[in-house]
Amino acid sequence: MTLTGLAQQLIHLFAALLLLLAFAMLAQRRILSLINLYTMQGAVLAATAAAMGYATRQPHLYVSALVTAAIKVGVIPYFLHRVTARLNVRWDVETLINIPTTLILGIVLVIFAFDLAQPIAELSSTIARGTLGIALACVLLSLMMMITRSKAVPQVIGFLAMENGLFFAATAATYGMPMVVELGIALDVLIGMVILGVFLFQIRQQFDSLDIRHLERLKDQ
Amino acid sequence: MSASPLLDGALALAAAWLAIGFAGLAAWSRTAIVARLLFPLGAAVGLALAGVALAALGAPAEARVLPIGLPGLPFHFRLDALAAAFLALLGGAGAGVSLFSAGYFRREEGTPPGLLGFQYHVFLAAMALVMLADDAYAFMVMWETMALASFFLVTANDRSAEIRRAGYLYLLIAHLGAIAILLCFGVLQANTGDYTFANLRAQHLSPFWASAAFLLALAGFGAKAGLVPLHVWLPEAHPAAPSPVSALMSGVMLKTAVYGFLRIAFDLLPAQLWWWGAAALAVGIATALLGVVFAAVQADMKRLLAWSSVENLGLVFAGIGLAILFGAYGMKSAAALALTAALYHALAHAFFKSLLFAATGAVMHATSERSLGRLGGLLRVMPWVGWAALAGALAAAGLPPLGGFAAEWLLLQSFLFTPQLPNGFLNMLVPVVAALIALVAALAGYVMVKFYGVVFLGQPREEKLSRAHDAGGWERAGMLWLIAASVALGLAPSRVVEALAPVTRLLAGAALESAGGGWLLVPVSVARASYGPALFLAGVLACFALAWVLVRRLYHGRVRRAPAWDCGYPWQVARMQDTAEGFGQPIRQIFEPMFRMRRHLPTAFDARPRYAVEVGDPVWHALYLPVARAVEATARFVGRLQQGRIAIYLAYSFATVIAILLWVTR
Amino acid sequence: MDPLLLVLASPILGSLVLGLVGHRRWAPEVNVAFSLATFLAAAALTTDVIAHGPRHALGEEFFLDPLNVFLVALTAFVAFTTALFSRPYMRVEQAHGRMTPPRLRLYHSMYQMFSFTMLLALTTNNLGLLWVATEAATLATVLLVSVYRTAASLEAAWKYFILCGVGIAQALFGTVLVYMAAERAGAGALLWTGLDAVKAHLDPRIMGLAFAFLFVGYGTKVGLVPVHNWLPDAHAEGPTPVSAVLSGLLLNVALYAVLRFKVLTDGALGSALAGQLMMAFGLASVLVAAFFLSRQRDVKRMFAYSSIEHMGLTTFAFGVGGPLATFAGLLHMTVHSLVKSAIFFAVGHAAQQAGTQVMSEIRGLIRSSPTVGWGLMLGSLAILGMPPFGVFASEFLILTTAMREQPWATPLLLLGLGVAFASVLQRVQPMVFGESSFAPLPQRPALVPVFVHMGLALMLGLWIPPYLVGWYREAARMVGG
Amino acid sequence: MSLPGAASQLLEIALALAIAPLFAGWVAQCRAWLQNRSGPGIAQPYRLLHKLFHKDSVLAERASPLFRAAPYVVFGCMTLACGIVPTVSTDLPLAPAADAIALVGLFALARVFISLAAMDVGTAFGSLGARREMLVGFLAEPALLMVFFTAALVTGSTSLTTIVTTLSSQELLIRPSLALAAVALVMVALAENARVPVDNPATHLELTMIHEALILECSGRHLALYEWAAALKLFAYACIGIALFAPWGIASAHAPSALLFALPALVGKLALAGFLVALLETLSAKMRVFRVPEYLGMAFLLAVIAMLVKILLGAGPQ
Repeated sequence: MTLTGLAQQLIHLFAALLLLLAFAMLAQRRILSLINLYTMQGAVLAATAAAMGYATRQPHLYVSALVTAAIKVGVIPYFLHRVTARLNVRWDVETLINIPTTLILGIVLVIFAFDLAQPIAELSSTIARGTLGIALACVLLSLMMMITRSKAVPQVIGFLAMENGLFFAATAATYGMPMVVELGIALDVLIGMVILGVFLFQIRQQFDSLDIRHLERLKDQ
Repeated sequence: MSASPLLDGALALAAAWLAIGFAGLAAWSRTAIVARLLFPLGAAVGLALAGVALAALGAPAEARVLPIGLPGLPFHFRLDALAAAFLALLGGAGAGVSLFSAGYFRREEGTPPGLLGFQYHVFLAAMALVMLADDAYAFMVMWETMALASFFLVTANDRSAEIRRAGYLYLLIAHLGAIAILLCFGVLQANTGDYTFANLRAQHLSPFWASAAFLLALAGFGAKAGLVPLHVWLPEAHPAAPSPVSALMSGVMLKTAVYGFLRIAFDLLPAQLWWWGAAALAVGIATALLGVVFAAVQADMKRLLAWSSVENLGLVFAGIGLAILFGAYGMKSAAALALTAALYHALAHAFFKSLLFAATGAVMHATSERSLGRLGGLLRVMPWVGWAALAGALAAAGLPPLGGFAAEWLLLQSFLFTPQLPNGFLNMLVPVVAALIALVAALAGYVMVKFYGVVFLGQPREEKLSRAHDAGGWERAGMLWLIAASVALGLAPSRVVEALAPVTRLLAGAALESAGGGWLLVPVSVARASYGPALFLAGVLACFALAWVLVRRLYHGRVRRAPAWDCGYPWQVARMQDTAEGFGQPIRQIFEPMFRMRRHLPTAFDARPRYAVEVGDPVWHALYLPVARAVEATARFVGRLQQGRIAIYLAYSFATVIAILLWVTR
Repeated sequence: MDPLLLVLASPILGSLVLGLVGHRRWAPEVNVAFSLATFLAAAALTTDVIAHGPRHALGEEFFLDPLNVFLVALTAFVAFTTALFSRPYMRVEQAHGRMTPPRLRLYHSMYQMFSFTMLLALTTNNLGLLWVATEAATLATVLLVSVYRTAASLEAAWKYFILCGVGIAQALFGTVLVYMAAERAGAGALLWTGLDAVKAHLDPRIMGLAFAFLFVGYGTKVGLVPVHNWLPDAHAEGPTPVSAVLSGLLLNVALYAVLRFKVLTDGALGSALAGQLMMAFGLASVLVAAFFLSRQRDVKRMFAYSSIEHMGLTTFAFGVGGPLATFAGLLHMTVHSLVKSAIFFAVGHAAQQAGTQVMSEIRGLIRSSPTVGWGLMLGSLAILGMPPFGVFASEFLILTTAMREQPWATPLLLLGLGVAFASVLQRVQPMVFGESSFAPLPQRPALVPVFVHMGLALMLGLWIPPYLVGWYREAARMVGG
Repeated sequence: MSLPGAASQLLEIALALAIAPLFAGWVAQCRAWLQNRSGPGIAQPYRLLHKLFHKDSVLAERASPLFRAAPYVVFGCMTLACGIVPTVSTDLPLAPAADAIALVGLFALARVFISLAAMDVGTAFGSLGARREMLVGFLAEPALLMVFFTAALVTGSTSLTTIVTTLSSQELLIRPSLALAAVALVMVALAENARVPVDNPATHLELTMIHEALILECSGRHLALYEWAAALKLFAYACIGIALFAPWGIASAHAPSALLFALPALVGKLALAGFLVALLETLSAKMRVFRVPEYLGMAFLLAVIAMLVKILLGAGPQ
C-alpha cells in the first residue's frame, strides 16, 4: 500500500514536471534547448510508465516504458540533433506572438484543461487520477507552441511534445493502451519522424531556409 | 390488354424518342441518317403521341408504377386530362418542329449531328415524361434532364462566347428554379415523407404553408416560364439555340412550366386563396408588358421572338391567375373560362411561335444573318418561308381569325366576369389589368408588324440577300403542319374548347357549358358573347372576292409596273427604310421608364457623327448584378479563411477544439 | 482461406514488390494487377458477407458488417480504376520529365501502401488500430502528395502533414478517453463490437469529451470547415491519381471513423449532441466551400473545395440521423466517390494536355479530345446535382429529409448548392467548350474508368440494385439507429 | 338564319357601301362651310372613286403580291365591320360571328395589312407611315376596347346587338361612365380615321402625314379601295358611336317594318355626327406626331376611368 502511495506521489511529481517542461518549451527559443527539453519530457514519460507498471504490477507497462525510453530519449533526440546540425539551425528567429503573452495564454489554457478534466478524472479507476488534466494541458500547450513558432524544426518539436502529452494521457488515464496499439503508435511516430526529416532537407533545398513563412504561397485570399 | 393502355402507349412513345436519340449517338456524324431518318421518325412519334393524348383527354386517368427510381419511391406515372392536353401540345408542335429539323440540320451546328439528335430527342422524351410524372422524384429527374438536354442544345454552337454565356445563364436560372420546385414539393408533403403526388394531394396544409408552397411554385415554374424578374435568361438563351431548338423551347418547353404550375396550383394544393390569383395575375401582366415592350425595341429577330415569348407566357399566367381568383371565390364557371383562355393561349402559342422560330431558322440558313438591320425583302426571294411567317406573325399579333385571337378573346371575356367578385378592391383592380392586357395585345401587333415588315418586306438591306434560297421540302412540310395547326386552332375554337373541357373540369370543377353549335364559340350564351371565326373569315373572304370580281367586271384589271414613287424622290436606297431601331423608337420614347438606356449622341464637332442607343433590362441591374456582387463579396470574405499560414490553420484547429469542448461540457 | 486476408495481403505485398520494381517500364501494369487482385478479393469478401451476414474475422481484431464491407468494395474498386487511370497518366508525366524512376518507385509503392492502410482502417475492429491505420494513411499520402518535389507540392505536403498530424493526435486523445470509458464500463479492450455491446453503459461525460476530440481529429481528415485547410493544397499539388483517391476514398474512410464513434457516443449520451455537431460542421462546410468555389483559378483546387462541400453534405446527412438520412448519406458517399474520382481522371488528362491546371488557360477540350471534355462536363454536372445522375438522388433524399427533420437548415443548404452550381458551371463550361489549340496527348487517355464511374453514377440515379438497398438499409439501421 | 334577317343584313352592308362615301363627303363639305369655303359638294368622293377605278394601277417594281392583296383585305374587313355594327336593325345573322372584341380585332387586322403593304415597297415614306399607323393603332385599340368594355359592363354582354337592344330599351339615364366613354370614343375615332388633330387627310406634308404616307405608292383601283375603306371606317365609327350612345330607333328583330323608321333616324343621326366631326376638326389644330401618344394615352385613360366609374357606381345610376 505504501509502495502504491509512493508510486502515486511519484507519478504526481512527474506530471508536474511534465507540465513545467511544457511551459519551458513554450518559453524557449533556442532549438538545441528545445530538443533537450523534449528529451527530458521523454525521460519523465518513461519513468511515469515504469512507476505505473511498478505500482500496478502490469508488465506491459514496463515494455511500454522501455519503448518510450528508446524512441523518445534515444532515437528521436539523436535524430533531431543530427538534423539541426546538418541544417545548421540554432535559433528560432521570432515567435509569432511574444513569449510573455504566450505564457499568460498558457496559464489560461491550463486552468481550462483542469476545469474540463476535473469531473472526468474522478471517474478514472487508475491511481494517476487527477493527472488527466495535466495531460490535456500538455497537449493544448504543445499545440499552442506549434501555432506560435515560425520555423519548421520547433514546429516539429511541438508536434512531438503533443504526442508526449497524449502518451501521458494514455498512461495516466488507462494504464496504457493495448499493446498492439501502442506499438502501432510508436511505429507511426517513428516513420513520421523519418519523413519529417526528409522533408526538412527538401524544404531547405527548395527555399534555402527553414522559415515556414516561405510556406505560405498556397492560398485563396 | 394492360390496365392502362393509353399511359403505356405514351410511355412507349417517350421511350421511342429515347431510342431514336440513342440511334443518333450510334450514327454520330452521319448527317444523312440523322436528318432524313431519325428526325422524321421523331416527328412520327410526336404525331402518335398527340393522337394518344387526344384519346386520353376524354378517358379516365390511368396510373402506373415502374420499378426504377429511388427505393421506397419508384417512378410513378399518371396520365390524366391535364397531362393529356399538354402531351397533345408537345406531340403536335414537336412533330412539326421535328419535320422542319429534318431539313434544317444539314450542316454542322458545332455539335456533331448524331449528338444533336440525341440531345434533341432526349429533350422531347424528358418533356413528355415531365408531364406524365406522378411523384416528386420522377418529376424532378425529368425536369432537370429536360433542362440539361436543352442546355446542351442551346450551346450547340459552342464556339461563340456569347452563346456559352447564354447557356450558362439559362442552366443556372433553370437550376435555381428547380431548387424552388423541390422546396415546394418539400412543403407539400407536410412531413409525411411520401413524395407521390397522390399523397401530396391528400395533405391539408395550413394557409401559411400552402401559400409558401404556392409562392415557391410560382418562383420555380416562373423561372422556367420566364416570368419577371426571372426572365433574363430567356432572351439570351432562345436566340442562342439553333432555330428548331428555339422553336421547341419557346413553343413547348415553356409550356411545361405552365403545366407544372397548373399541376401544383390546381391539383396538388387543396384550396386556393384569392391573393394567390392576384399575385399570379400581377406577375403575369407585368411580364407580358415588359416582354412586349422589350420585343418592340429589339434589333435581333430571334431575340425579338424570345421577348415575345416572355409576353405570351405572361398572358398565360395572367389567365391562370384570374382562374385562381375566380376559383377562390367559388365562381367555377368563370374560373373554367379563364383557365380555358390560358390553356388555349398556351396551345396557340406553341404552334405559332414554333412556326416563327422555324421561319427565322430558314432565314438564318439562307442569309446567315440574325440582325434585323441586315435583312429585308425576303418575301420575294424565299416566298415559302415568307408566307409561312406571315401566317405565324398574324397569329402572334393576335388577329382574327387565327389562334392567338381566340385565346385573347376568351381571356378578355373572362375579365368581364370580375364585377361579380365579392371583393371591392379586386373589382377596381381587375379592369385596369384588362386594360393592360388590351394594351399588350395591341403592342403585340406592333411587334409583329415590325418583325415581318423588316425581315420580309421592303428592300433587301444587304447585297447577298437577293441570293438567298428558299426552304427545302422537309422544312416546308414542317412549317405547313404548324400553319395548319395554327389555322385550325383559330377556326374551330369550339372544338378546342370542347377538347379542353375535361381539363377544366378536372382543375376548376367546371367546363364551359355550351360550347356553341359547331363553328360558333359561345362561352356563356349567345346574348352575352359569341365569336365565329369561320363565319368571320368567310365574311372577309366573301367581301374580298366580291370586290375583286366586281372591280374587274365593272372596270378593268390593268396594271403597270414603274419605279416606286416615294414622293418623287429618285435616289431611293435600302438604307432609307425604317430600321428596326427606328421602328422601335416610339416605344422607346413612350415606355422610357421601363428601359435602362444608354445613348451615344454625336456632337456638332464629330468628324464621323454616329448615333447609337443601347437598351438594357433594368431588372438585370436592379436585381442580378447586386446579387452577383453580394456573392462575390461573401466569397472574398470567406477567402480569408484560407490565407496560407500554417500557424493560423493550427489556430483554427485549436479554437475548434476549445469551442467544441465548451459546447460539449456546457 | 478468408478473403479478408487476401484483401489485406494483396496491397501490402504489392507495396513491397513495387518498392523493388516500381521504376520499371511495366510497373504501372503491376500496380494495376495488384489493385485488380485486391478488388477481386474485396468482391469475394463482399459476396461472402452478403451470403453469411456480419462476422468477425481473424480472431476478434477484424469485423465485417454492411457498413464497412460496402466501403471496402468501393475502396477496392476506385483504387483499381484509379490504377488504370494512373497507367497512361504516369507515362505522360514521365515523358514530361516530372516523374523520374525513383519517384515512380516511391509512387507505386506508396499507392499500394495507401490502399492497404485504408482497407485496414475499414476492416479493423480495434479502434486503436483504426487510429494507427489512419495515421499511416496520412503518412503514405504525404509522400504521394510531395512526389513531384516542387516548392508548391512540398508546401502542400508539409501543411498536410502538420495539420493532419495535429488533427490525428487529437483523435488519439479521444481514443484514449474512449478506452478509459471502456475500462469503466467493463469492456476491457478497444474492440468496437465490444464497445457497441455496452455503449449504453459508457460514461456520458467521458464520451462527450472523447467525441469532441475525435470529431475534430477525424474531421480534419474529412475536411470539415474550419479544419479543412490542408485539403485544397494537397489535392491541387499532388499527382492527379492521388487527388482522385484522396477525394474519393480517404475522406470516406475518415468519415467512416467518425461514424463508428458517433454510434458509441449516441449510445452513451442518449442525446443528439454528436448529430448536432455533425450537422453544424457539415452545414458550415457546405456553405463555406460553396463560396470558396467561386474564387478558384486552379481546376484541381476547385474540385477539392467541391469535395469539402460534399463531405459536408454527407456529414450533415449523418448528423440528421435516422434511417432515411443515413441511407442518403451512404448513397452520397458512394456517388461522390465515383463521380469525383471520374472528374479527377478527366481533369488529369485535361491538365496534361493543356500543360497547366489554371482554368482560364484550358479551353475547348471538346475539340482536342471530346471524350475528356464530355467526361469533365458530365462529371461536373453530376457532382453539381443534376439528374439523372446518382448525386441528385442522394441530394434529393438529404434535402427532403432535412426539410422534415431540420427545416431551418434547408435554405442554407440550398444556398450553398446554388452558389456551388453557379461557380463550378461558370468555370467548367468554357474549359469544355469553345475553340482549342492543344495538341493531342502522347498516350491514349484512360477513359474506361471515367465512363464506368459515370455509368455507375447514372445507374444509381435511376435504379439502385435491391441488394445495395438492402445493404444501405442495414448499415443505416446500425449507424442511424 | 331567317329571311328578314338576311335581308336586313344585306341591306345594312349595301347601305354602308353606298352611304359611307357620302358621309365622308358630308364631313368634308361641313368643314368647308365652317372654314368659309364653298366646298366640292358632298358627292365628290363618288366622283373620286369612279375616277380612280378607271385608271391603271401603277405598281412599284418591287411590289409583292401582298401589296396587291392588301387593299382587298382592308376593304373586306371594313365592309364586314359595317355589317356587324347594328345601324338600322339588330337582327343581323353575321353579328354572332363577331362581338365588340372581334370588331376591334377586325380593325387591327386591317391596320396590320395596310401597314405591311406600306412597308412592302421599301420606301422611306412607306415604312414611316407604317410605323406611325401602328403607333396610333396600339394606343387607340385598347382605348376602343375599353369603351366597348364599359358598354359591356353596363349591359352585361359584348355582343353589339345585345348592347344596342339593351341600351335602347332602357329609359333615358345620364350615365357618367358612358359619357366618359363617349369622349374617349370621339378621341379615338378622330385618331383612327386620320382626322385633325392627329392627322390631316387633306395634306401631303411629309413630316406629319400618317394615312397618306401609307398609301403613297398606291394608285388606280388599289387607291380607290383604300379610300373607300377609309370612308367605310369613318362610317363604322360613326355607327359605333350611334349604337352605343344614341341607339334609339334601331329596328329590332321582331319589327321589320321598323326599318322604315330606322332609316331616316340613321340619316339624321349621321348628319349630326358628321357635322360634329367637322366642327371638332375645325376647332382644333394639328398636333406634332410626338404629342400623339399623349393624346391617345388620354383617350385610353378616359376609357379606363369610364369603366372604373361604372364599377364604382355599380349600385347607383350608371
